[in-house]
Amino acid sequence: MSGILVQGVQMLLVLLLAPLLTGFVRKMKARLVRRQGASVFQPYLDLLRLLRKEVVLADNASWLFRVTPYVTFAAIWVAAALVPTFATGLLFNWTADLIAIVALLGSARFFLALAGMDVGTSFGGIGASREVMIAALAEPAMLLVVFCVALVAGSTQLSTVANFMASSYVGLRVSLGMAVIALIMVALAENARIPVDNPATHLELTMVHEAMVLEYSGRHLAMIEFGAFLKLLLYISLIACVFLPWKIAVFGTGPLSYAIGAVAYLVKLAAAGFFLALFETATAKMRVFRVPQFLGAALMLGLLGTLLLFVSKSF
Amino acid sequence: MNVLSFDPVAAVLIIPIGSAALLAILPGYRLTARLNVVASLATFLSSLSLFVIARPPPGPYVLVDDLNIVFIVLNTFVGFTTSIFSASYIAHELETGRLTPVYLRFYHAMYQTMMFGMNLAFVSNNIGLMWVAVEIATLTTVLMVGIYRSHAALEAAWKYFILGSVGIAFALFGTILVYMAARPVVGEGQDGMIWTLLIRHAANFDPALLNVAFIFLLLGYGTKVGLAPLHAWLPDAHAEGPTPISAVLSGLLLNVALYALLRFKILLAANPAAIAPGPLMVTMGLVSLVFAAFMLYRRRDIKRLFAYSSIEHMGIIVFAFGMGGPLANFAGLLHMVMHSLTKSAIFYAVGHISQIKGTQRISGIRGLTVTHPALGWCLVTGVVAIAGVPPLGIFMSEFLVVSSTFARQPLLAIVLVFGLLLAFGALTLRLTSVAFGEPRGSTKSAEASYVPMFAHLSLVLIAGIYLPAPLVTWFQHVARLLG
Amino acid sequence: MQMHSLSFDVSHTLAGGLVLISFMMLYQDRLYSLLNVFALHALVLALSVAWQAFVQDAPHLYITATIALVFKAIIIPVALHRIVKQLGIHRDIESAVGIGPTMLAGMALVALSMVLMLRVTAEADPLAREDLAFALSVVLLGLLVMVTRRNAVSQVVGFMSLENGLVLAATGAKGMPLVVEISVAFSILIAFIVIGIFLFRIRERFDSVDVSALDDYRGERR
Amino acid sequence: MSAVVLQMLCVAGMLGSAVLAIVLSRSTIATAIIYSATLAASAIALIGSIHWLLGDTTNATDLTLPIGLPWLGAHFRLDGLASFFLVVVNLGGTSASLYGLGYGHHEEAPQRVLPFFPAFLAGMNLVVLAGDAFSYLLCWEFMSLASWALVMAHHREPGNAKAGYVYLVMASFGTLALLLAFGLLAGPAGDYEFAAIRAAQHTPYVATLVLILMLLGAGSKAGLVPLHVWLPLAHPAAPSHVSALMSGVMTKVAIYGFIRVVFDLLGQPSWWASVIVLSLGGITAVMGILYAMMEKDLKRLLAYSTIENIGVIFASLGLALAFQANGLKLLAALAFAAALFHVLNHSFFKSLLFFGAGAVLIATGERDMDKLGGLIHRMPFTSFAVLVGCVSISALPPFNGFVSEWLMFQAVLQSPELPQWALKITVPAVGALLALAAALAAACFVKAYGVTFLGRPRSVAAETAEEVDHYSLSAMFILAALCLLAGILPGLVIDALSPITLQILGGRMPIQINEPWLSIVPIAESRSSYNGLLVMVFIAISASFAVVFIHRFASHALRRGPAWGCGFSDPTPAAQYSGGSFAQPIRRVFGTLVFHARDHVEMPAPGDIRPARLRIESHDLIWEGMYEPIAGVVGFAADKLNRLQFLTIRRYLSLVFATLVTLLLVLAIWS
Repeated sequence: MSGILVQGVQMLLVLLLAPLLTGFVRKMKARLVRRQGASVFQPYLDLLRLLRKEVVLADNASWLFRVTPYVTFAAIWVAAALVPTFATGLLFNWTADLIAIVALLGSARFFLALAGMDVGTSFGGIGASREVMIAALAEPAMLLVVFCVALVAGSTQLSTVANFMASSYVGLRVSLGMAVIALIMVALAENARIPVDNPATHLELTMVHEAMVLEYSGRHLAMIEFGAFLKLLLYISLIACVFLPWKIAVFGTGPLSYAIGAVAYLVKLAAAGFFLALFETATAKMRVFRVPQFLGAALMLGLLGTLLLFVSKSF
Repeated sequence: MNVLSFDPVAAVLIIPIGSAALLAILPGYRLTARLNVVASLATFLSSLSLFVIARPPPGPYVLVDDLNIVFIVLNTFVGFTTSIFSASYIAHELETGRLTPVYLRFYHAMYQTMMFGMNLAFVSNNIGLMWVAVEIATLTTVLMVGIYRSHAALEAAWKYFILGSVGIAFALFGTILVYMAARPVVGEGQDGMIWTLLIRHAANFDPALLNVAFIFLLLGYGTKVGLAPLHAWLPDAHAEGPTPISAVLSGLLLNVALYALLRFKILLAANPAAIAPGPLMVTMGLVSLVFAAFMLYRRRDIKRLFAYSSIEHMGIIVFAFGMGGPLANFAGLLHMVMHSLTKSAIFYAVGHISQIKGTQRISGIRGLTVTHPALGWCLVTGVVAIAGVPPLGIFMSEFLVVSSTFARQPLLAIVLVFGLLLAFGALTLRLTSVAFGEPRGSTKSAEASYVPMFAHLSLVLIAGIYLPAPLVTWFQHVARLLG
Repeated sequence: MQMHSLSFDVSHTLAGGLVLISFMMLYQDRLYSLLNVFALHALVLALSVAWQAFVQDAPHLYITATIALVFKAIIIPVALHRIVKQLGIHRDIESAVGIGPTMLAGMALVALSMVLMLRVTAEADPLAREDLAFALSVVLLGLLVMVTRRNAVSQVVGFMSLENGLVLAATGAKGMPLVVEISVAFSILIAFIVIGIFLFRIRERFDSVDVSALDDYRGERR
Repeated sequence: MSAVVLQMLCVAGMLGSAVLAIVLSRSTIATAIIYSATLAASAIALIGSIHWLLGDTTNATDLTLPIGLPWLGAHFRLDGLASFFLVVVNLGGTSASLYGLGYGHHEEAPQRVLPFFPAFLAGMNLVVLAGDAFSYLLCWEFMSLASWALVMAHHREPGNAKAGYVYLVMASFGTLALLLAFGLLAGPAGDYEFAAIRAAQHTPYVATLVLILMLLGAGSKAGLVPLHVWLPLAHPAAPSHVSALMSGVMTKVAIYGFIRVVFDLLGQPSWWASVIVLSLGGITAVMGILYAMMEKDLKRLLAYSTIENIGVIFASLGLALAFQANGLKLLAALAFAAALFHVLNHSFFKSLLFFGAGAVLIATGERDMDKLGGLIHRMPFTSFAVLVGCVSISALPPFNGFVSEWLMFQAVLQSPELPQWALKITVPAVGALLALAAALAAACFVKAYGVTFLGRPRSVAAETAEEVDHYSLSAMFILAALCLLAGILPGLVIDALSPITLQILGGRMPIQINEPWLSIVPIAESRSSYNGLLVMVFIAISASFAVVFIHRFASHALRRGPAWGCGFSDPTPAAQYSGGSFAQPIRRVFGTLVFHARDHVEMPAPGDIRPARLRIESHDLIWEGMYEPIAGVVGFAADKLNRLQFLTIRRYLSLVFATLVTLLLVLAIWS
């Protein structure tokens, strides 16, 4: 019973925290460039606004176009709910391991790209084709990171990984360092952040993700935006639970440790958000066809990390 | 022979030669064609009776043993079916005026004479007689190749004649040498040429003489088998002669020469001191196979195409017999029978096709399966069979040859497979262009005689899936006999 | 024994003579002289056959001898003379390979046949052995003439000398059956060839029925 | 009646209907009769084989017929492995027949399809059942022949003749390779029966040679790079339900051959053999999907993606070999089960997708994606089924494609267990390749589906398309349902596979049926587990939650209007992203290396009214670098030798003379 409860808390928690995180990042970016910036709760208001607006649907948009927002949202939400945030070993953690979570995000992207092509404008095409290109490079990199982690922790089960990383003294491994860098790069690409993509632009030639969802409006757009928020949260909590699982509670250790875990989690989120903002203000967006090299580097890092692990393991 | 005791051996000799004489004098196309068929049928039946009636004991001239009975029956059977085919084919030639009644008379007479020659070659127990018989068969075919008297036909016949005569000379020299080798052991005169005696005493013959003899026999009879590089006469003779003759050439005459070769191979194998005939035959077989396979690619004339494929298959067969051993010999025999049936069937189809289209040029024939489904699919089946695709008979023999060779001589098997693949590629290339695509050329309906085609192809198909046990034991026995 | 050695020497001489004459053929460069040499060839053959008939006292060989004499030594050369005249074939022989190389090749061939035949163990009687060696050389030399001479008539001559070699071998083989029949068959064969040359008006070479001209007709030339 | 007899009877039924088709060739009802006959036969065979597979598979049942090689007879044997592949074959057969009931009526020359379709099915069944080398090869080649005839069914269309020719030659090449392999296994005595071969001891030399020959033989039929060239030509050329069979089933039969010989007959492999198989598999996967990405012909794209999946299967087979060679039975079983699972899955969704392509072909007469578009409005059902297929083949949860790939990655993750260095290095690299292939597959099918079914119609044909008949639809939906079921209940499939892994490898995965909530656990739950069912349920719940929430609180207002497109409304559908433009980023990333692809832009000077042109130059390096040279060499040799046809008689005589002298010399020197 409590298991279901905790799991439910987790699902709600990610749901509630996601906009806040984005808002926090935006605020930070504004502050870093000496702007006042909108309140950290602005994303909630945006969502509500969008929900209240009417939907303008292109003439030849099909049912797929209207279903996609919900599907993508659901997929990302489920994925997010399966990543341990404040506690590991939740009731449904074992339904999907790391690979499955990546794949879930993949299916979300798949439908989004299809939706981008559905209306039949050239922007949708641009967005979709570039998105899948980026994904085609990001996924192998991600998978190699997974290998790397799994080889250290002997599992792809996030709870197990987190516990392993938290409990036993893993030590500062070169390969893990590479893995975390690679994972961050992948995360930047997947969340359409600078330098891969700019979430705040509508300048035709540069946008990828935004171009794909250009035709969406109203509640549909709200769902998609929400999905994006969730995705950001997911990746950050993923990095958190795999590479800095300090104070993360183990299932069944009671409310107190849960509370501690939650606080720790919030701290981690804040830190990550801050660094993200810092990074984004510090760097410029790169040309689309520089992205392959960027992600190629991530791929190399992942592979290198894995091979180094073999070396270290076999001695 | 008296009426009470029916002597099949005499029958298979007397019926053809008698009917040849008769056909030479009888006028009228319809009658002669029918008579031709009847005579061939009678010959075939009497050859079948060889199975039931007790065989004559090997005499000075006649021998019937397990080896040649296979050849005889095959020979007379294909002779019979070809006579049916030739009836309809020749009728068409008569209409188009390519042949006059006089030539027809000559043609039929020669046909039976040829059958006589071949049967004689098979049953003869005397190597000299065998030589004579083979030459009779050759010369008659020479005459028939030239029967159209067109420039090309005469040229082909001439080429055939000259190269054939040299072959004749070689074979004779080889035969004489064998006699010389035999004489000190077997004794002078008649006995020195009786194969059954020779084989019995072969072990004590002078090896050096035997070796030279075998070289000459290999070249002499090999010329008629069409082994490269002695093959030059074969493609033109097939292409320029009337198609029934092409069928008989590929289906039968090559076998006759092959049979002679086999006899002497056995003889040589029986002498431990002499060189092993295997390697020589293997080499010539592979050379013929690969050479013919390459030649197939540039052929423009459909009959010449299949002539070269005959060379290729003769190469395979000679290779198989050269390899020796129960499996390979079995495969060789099987391959020979299958090739005779398939190739003659193909020539039947090709004959009708070229008559309909009025050309032998491959480029002039397209989309047969559209315009003439029956003929077209027969051709497809035939070519697919000759290319060695199951479930048709030739696949079984090729399977046995390749697999047994690869276990013994991997490198040889590689070459063999290479040749097979080459030939396959060429044949199927032509097949796709001839049988499929937009139809080209005349589409007038064929008054073809399908019976022989269907008979042969269905036999090949059945053999590919199921060989009756007695036949198999028979073949195995022969294979053992071939050593 | 005395008799035997004599017979041996005579037949040996005759056979050697045949080889010698084959060599003579190799270096003839005029048609008529070639024909004459061939007539001589046939004559010597007839003699040796006759001698064999005598020593083996096999009367039927005399038939072969007469055939050789009448047909090959007289009729054929005369007929060929006629043909040469009628077809106006010009008289000198164009050879594919020069005389010198041809002679050398001839030598090599004779040597080869000797090597091969002397392997034969002696109990196959020496007569046969020697005879065979010569016969083989004659056969090979005849073939050499055929392939080195471009001229149809000289090629026929080459073929006939080859066949002479066969007859020599056949008659040398003591008690060989069917010799007569074979020689008759061959005479017929040769008659065919000669007639063929005459009919097809084959002037220069067997293949002046020009193959390359036919290729377009056959559609074989690429 | 023993199971194998039942199977053989079904095969007999198929052959019978082939003969019947020849008899009925002229009649109009032939289509209906033949396809229903094959439907019945393959359905019975399917049920039989499933029943047998789920039952006790420990004792195989044999049948020996007095045909084939006389002294051997034709052996037919039904064991676990065979029964699994029979399931695959006959499932394909059943669905294809069902589809054909509708599709067949659009055939213009049915007499060129009807006789060969049942023969083709029979051939595939027989290959799987065959129990000795001879009948195996016989049936194998029979299968090739029948499928060749089907490829040549539309022989008048340009290019199909070439397709058929290349296919036939490659098939014959494969058969000869197999023939050599069996010759080697059988030995000079020629014990062609599988039992005898299995019993015999094979030297490492023999084993290596056989493995390579099998890679050549089975690989050429399955479409391993670089032996794949015939596949994208032949598969699309056939009628679509046949394409489905060729891609979805025949390639699997080839894989069966590989498994049967390498895993079953050959015994313990040497570890480095697995390196070859692994790397070949990985390369094939990536190359195949890259080819597919560049393709604009719908059916060719599907064919190329078949190559990719074959690569995936071979990679996991290689992994199984590696574990097997090191005695890690459990892990070998895992990799092997992943391979078999993927075989099953691919047969599902590839058939489904080819059916979809066939439906599009019927509705629009087009295979070129750049002339399609917007079909989702005209053909709702087809496009839904195809969507399911695309999602499954892109390895996305909760559908079946993901499960097998997931299992395979789990196996890859176990590579540290392997002692050999080469394997330690190779396996993760191949894993990365497979991940790349999976991601590219997703991209590729976004392109395929997006360009074909979404957007605005690019041609009149696409505008006026009509939904296809019910037979075709039902066939597609059955397969779609199977895709989902296999995706959410993978445990059942894995348990069904475990007897086979036991039989072949002597190891098995843990029993899945006892796991809570039907989740699957490759090794131990602590290491990794996946539960398609729950994922499915969660997505359903949360999606419906979102929907309810929206409809509760958000506005329902909805207005249809022209597409916005940043205010730039492109007037013509031609301005949409086409297949080529969609592939452009990936072409720029990979194509320059793999295809030497170049974009040539000719931009007229200002004031010049000529249109600007973009020309894409791309090369098939394998074809140009490997096959064209071979053809060139053969042609050259043929030309050179062909001169021998035109010599004078004197020269021919000199040939004879030369031969004589040579032989005499040989004699003189030799003896």
